[in-house]
Amino acid sequence: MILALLALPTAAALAAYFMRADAPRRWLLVLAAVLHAALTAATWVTRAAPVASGWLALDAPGQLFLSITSVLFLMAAGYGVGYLRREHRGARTDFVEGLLFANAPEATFTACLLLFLAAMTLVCVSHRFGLLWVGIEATTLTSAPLIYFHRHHRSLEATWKYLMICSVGIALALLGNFFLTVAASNADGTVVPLILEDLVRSASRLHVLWLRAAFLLFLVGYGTKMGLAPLHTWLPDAHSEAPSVVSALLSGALLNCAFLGILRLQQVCVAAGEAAFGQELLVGFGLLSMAVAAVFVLGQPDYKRMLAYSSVEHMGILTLGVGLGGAATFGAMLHAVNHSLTKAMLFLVAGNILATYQSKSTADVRGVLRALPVSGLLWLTGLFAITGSPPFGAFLSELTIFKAALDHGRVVVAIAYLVLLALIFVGMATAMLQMAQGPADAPARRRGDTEPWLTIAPPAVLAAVVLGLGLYVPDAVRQVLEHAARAFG
Amino acid sequence: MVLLLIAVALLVASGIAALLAQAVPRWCTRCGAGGAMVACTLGLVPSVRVLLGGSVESLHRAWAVPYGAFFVEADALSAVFLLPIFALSGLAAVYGAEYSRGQRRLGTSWFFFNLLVGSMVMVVLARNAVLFLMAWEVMALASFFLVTLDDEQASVRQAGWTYLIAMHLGTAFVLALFILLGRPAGSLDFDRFASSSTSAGLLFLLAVIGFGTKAGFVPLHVWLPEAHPAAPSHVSAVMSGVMIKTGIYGLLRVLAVLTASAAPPVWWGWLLVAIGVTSGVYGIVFALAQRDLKRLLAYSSVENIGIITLGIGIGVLGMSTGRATLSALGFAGALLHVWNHAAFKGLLFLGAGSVAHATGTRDVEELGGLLTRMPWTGVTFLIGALAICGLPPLNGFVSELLLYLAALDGATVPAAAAAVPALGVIAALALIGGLAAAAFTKAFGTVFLGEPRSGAVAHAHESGPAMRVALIVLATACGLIGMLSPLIVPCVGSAIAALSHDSSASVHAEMATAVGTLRTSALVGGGFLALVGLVVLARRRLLSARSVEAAGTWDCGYAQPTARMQYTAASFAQPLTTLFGGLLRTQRDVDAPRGWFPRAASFATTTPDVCGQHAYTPLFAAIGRGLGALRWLQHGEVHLYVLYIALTLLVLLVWRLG
Amino acid sequence: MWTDTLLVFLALSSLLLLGSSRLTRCIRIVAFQGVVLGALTLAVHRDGLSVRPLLLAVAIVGIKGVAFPWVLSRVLRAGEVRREVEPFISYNVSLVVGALTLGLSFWWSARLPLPMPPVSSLIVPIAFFTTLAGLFVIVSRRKALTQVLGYLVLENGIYAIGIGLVAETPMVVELGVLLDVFVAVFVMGIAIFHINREFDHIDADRLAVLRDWSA
Amino acid sequence: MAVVSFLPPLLALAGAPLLLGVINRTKAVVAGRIGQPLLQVYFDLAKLLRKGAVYSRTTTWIFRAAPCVGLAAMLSAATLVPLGGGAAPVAFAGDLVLFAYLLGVSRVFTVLAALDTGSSFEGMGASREVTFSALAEPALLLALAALARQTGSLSLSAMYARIGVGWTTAAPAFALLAGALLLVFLTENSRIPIDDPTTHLELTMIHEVMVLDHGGPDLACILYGSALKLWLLGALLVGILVPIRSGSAGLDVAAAVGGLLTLAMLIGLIESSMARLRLTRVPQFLVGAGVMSAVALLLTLR
Repeated sequence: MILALLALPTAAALAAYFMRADAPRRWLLVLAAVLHAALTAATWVTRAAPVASGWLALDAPGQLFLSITSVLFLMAAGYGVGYLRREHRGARTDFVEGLLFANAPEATFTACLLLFLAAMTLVCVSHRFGLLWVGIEATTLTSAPLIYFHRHHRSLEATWKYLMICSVGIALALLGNFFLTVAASNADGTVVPLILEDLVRSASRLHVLWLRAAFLLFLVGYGTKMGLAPLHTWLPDAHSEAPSVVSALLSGALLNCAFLGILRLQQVCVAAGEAAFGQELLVGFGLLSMAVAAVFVLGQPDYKRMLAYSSVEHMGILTLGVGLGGAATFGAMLHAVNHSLTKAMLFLVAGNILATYQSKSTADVRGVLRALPVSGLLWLTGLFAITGSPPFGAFLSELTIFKAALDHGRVVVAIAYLVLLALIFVGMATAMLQMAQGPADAPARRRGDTEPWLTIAPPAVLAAVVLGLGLYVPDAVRQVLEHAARAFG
Repeated sequence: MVLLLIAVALLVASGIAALLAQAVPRWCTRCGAGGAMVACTLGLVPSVRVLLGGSVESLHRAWAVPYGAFFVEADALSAVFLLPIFALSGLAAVYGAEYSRGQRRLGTSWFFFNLLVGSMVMVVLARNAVLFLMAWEVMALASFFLVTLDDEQASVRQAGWTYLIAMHLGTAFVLALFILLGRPAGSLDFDRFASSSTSAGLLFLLAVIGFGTKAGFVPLHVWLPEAHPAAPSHVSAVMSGVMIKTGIYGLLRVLAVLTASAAPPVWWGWLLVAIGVTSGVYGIVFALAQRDLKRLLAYSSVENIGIITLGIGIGVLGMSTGRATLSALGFAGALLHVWNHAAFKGLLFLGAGSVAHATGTRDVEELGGLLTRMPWTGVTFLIGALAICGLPPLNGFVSELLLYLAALDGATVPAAAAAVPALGVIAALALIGGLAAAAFTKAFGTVFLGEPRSGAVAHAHESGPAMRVALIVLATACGLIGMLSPLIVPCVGSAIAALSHDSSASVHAEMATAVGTLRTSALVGGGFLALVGLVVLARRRLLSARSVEAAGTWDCGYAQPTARMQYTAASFAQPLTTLFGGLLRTQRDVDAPRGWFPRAASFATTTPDVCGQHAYTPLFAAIGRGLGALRWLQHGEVHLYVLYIALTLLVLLVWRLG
Repeated sequence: MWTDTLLVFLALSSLLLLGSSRLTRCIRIVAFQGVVLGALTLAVHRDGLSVRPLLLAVAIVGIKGVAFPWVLSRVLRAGEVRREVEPFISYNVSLVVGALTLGLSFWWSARLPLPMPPVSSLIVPIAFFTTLAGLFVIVSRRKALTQVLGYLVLENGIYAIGIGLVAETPMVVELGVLLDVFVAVFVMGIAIFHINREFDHIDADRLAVLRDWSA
Repeated sequence: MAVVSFLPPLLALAGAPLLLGVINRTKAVVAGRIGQPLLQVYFDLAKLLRKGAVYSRTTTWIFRAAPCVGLAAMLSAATLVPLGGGAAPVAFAGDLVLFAYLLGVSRVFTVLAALDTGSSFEGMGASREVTFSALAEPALLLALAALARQTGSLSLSAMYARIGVGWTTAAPAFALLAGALLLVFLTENSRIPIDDPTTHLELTMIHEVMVLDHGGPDLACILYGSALKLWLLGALLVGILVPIRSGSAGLDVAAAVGGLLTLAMLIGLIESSMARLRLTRVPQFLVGAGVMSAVALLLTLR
């Protein structure tokens, strides 16, 4: 089943690349997404057996992140069809500087999307650290062309930064892998194979110093990909320049995958009794990321960048949660779900707004509620969902993390956490309310008179799910979350 | 309990129905308003039953969210707040059905109105922190959308923003409070809440800030005078009349927990009294300076919250000095004032709504002489105004009398700890009463009496039956509570018992003398009314035979008195506003007449909120600047970004492994 | 013996890179490092040559020693640009920094006792130095191309550690890694082609439109 | 309640106008005139009651109701106020609050009636009235609270019955109280130095200007009402100043009435010896009164 999960998108990608006509290719995209989602759903029913001598397996964390990825990709695929329909081909003027530019060929775009899915799936299922690395590097390479879909110099710049910074980071993670091997090798030269289960089993025999070194490198390396401050620098550029559907996937799925990379090693550290070492760092990075996000969210003139920084913030919350450990880890897992769904939803809606208003600047957008009633409503829903107000899911997860912080007596952390959340709320509320409310200017009204259902339904579904998760956390989900949380201490 | 939950469900359902019926305004209103009316009538039954000593019902169900449980209970304290919520919301719905006719986005407004009412009920019923916070935030969001219903106006958007931020920050404090309360027992159910004596002070402060933001304690009130005028009048009535009381409810609920184990320290009472005095005086002084009728009423809500807080403060003092009479009377006054304020503030906001509806303006300087054109609105508004000034024999007087009795009782105890604040309370109540009289004679006098000050009044008409009914019912309530107070006050006895951890029998015993006082003063009030009747009859007899002519007002020798020569509201309040000028910081823009033959000249004063103007705005600006200074981090140079990575790595390696 | 020599070559080449001003020469240096790494793979296997290291060595030399330089010089020729490195930090200072970094890596590696006897005591410090040198090149050089070179040096350093310390990484992983790096560089090459087309220059420092701060 | 307890209100009803007469007469005598007869106010009332009425077209029923309400309020207040040691017919804990607020009722209606005419002068008077009464109210209630604390009871009658004891224990406090009450008394009855009832310039009046438009029976109600107010507040003041508590109600009441008449003469003297304060100075005067009663309270706190 795991192999199928990997093979399906790859095959679809190849097919898509060589398809001439647009319409069938688009539907192939959706079909692949649906099948992938179906397979993922199947793993909830029947445990997927490990393959390739345990290199590929699906444990609770993997299943969790895989499911998030798959759901998001399904939504993104649906939205993407509507998006690609809306994108007229050929050269057109860029609304920022009025230069001419064209889109990348749609075939390449679709193929890369599918390969991107394959890579992320690989990350979720691989239990061999080397393979994990390969997967994460692959996500970078497959997503770079996606960011450069609109071929103008800003997206190119974003792509370049993304490539450069992430490659460097991931190279460091590779070093981390080697250090891990060192840590796993015994005096007689034999080595514990770098498979998660084996490492966890023989964790006590690992060489502590090298394990720590490996963890630091993983943290910096994958942290770069995950967007932890101060390694997040590529993130706002890439998210603001990529097509919204891609931004949604980057923010909702990719960052989680990178986080999974760190978590896998944390899993080993926990087994080796080194949990504390990692947790301290995670708490630090978490708060730092939230703080940096707060700095840039307040008074952010570009709403896609604002969403990107909010992703930095939420990655911070995740790391903080895992760093605090105990109940907070559960909170973090739950928050990963909530954030991914909400953020993806927001990026998709942002795409609609961008298409109608032809501007990424908060100041130019007014009266979305009137020009695009549904999108406007979703936009406000997203505001309250992402800032963790009840009755949305994020409230529960943030509450859990906050409670854990207080229960562990980490008062300073708790206060900082609350203050930063409040600051970011002020920033986002100010910007997003300005956009949603007020009279709609005439051109916006004219352009936005229609909202194609394909660009409305996916975010609407996501919003519904987030609201549902706020009112009721299904038992199956809770169990998976708890298993995952237990793995990471 | 079942009835209550049905009522909530009905509210939500009818709200959604109204939303779906968006297209057909008539059905929209029928679903929304109708549902609200039915639900409120349903809900009144159990609330009243509990108040009359009915059994306390509770319901505890598991709920699949972290730390959550569907745990609701309707005890006496809840019932005290449920009663006004249902009563006022129902009437507001009746009023709104007519008031909001022909407005855009009717479905949205009814959806959020019913959601607001439902969430208020849930807030009062909830006994689990997660459930409470859910209801609490839904309440905030629903009211936010109602406030920004008319979001084309920049001022409304600004008000909405202020409101939303204030609510969210307040909620953060409540969140921290609940989690700390739940820590000892490891559960967020209210009945498991407990506090160690060490943390009690902190928890109390958290509660005061968190719930005080909702209630509008000065200086946390800044959102209130912005948000309430922005909303449609029936919504303002609900927000001002009952919604901000949920803050008081929360405070009382937490106080009951905090004082369960040990008597509260004296400084709690002092703090509450101080807050009460500040809010009371501040609120009414600013009310005096307003020219927007609804803004004036909003500030007067701050004042009344202050009066309620005075009562709570005295009650707490009574508990910490172990003087049962004091606590009983203090809490009684506070709780009764919660009801009274709901009655007359609701009435006044609805009246203001009718005026705005009929004349299209809320600026008192453009109104005048409406009593003849809108007799019903006028009379009911007058009753409301008299009641809010605490004049006998209306309801406002009753609660203030209770507070006076408590304060006098406190003043007669030897212990200075209780006596000094008690005397402060007396002085404050007296001053507030006097200023309130000034503020509301100004409001009623300039809006309803004299000559019209602008054309806006010319085609003013009395509002329709539905709106009138709501006004009349509320006015009657003001009268009845005033006259029947001896029967009504005992109803809050068991709630007080819950607050002061006392047997309700002893509470009733403590209140016995006070009830006697109320009975006599009610009698005197009745006598007073009778005397009025007699004098009026006598006068009529005298004048019946004689000549009664009509003429112009004695104009002291002016040739042609015009309506514009009337004393304006601003000049009426001027002596007091100058007296409190240091607090008000009124901004004048004067264009003085120049030369021998001056052309145009103008003089305008505006009184923005001091706290907003001189505290919060600068603070937010400072924070913005401070954070803005850090933005160089994202300078766009990729090679330096890589440097960040390198440095982070080196620092970590050297620090953690070196 | 052989190993140490190769490692010294590696270190020297990195220092040389820091000091050299012509892009073409930089590319050659990187190519040379690729070859050295290939040789290193063979050298670390004292116990007779088996087929696996041989294959790996060929792959490394092929990719790092031949393919990358070729791609990069194509890029260089395509973009008719000045062939200077144009550093932010002068060559002399760079060299000094390089020396310091070398010292740092020796100091740091002294604090990490290896669990098993290493092939050579130089392996950790020099490989780590190469890694840092690569980072330094990325940070201190202006051209996008030089940054790719820096990335390659970084990669080489990490490789050296991989080869020197890790007795058995499964072939698949090794090749997967190689493949990834290859694709990475290839994509970067493409990116530079595009940069070169969009802009009349390929100086990465002027790729700074996207930012949240303007002086 | 004893029959004798109806004495204070009855005396008030009967004697209130007399006080005004006494004041005017004293002023006249000081000014070296013969002046009006002592009973002049009664004649005025009788005359007014025989007249018809003229109403401004601007006014509404408020204008007509106000005098009646005001008078009714004063009449009900009269049932609460003891005379000297003589208890009032209605006495209960906290009746002092009711008393103060009944005064408030009459004031509010007078003000509303003034605003009802739409005349700028009456508006001006109304504005001053609310200002000064808002400041006088705390002084009055604080003073009464101080009495309550001193005598340990919350009902006017009981308080005044025990006044005598107070003088022996806390004389300075009582002196201050009396002072504060005197200031309140002057303000509430709009006498010099707060207000000059006999001036002819509307701009400078407070109370008189508010009733410019009233005539006939309405004016009679107002006149009689203010006379009652004078008597009642005077009774509170005299109750402190003449602490004769022989036990026989008759004697005490007689002493109190004597005290009232003296008070009237005293006012006459004040009015003929002092000038009106500038209106801007009045608030300080009232705040002073408030401070006095506060100090009195703090003295009793020991």
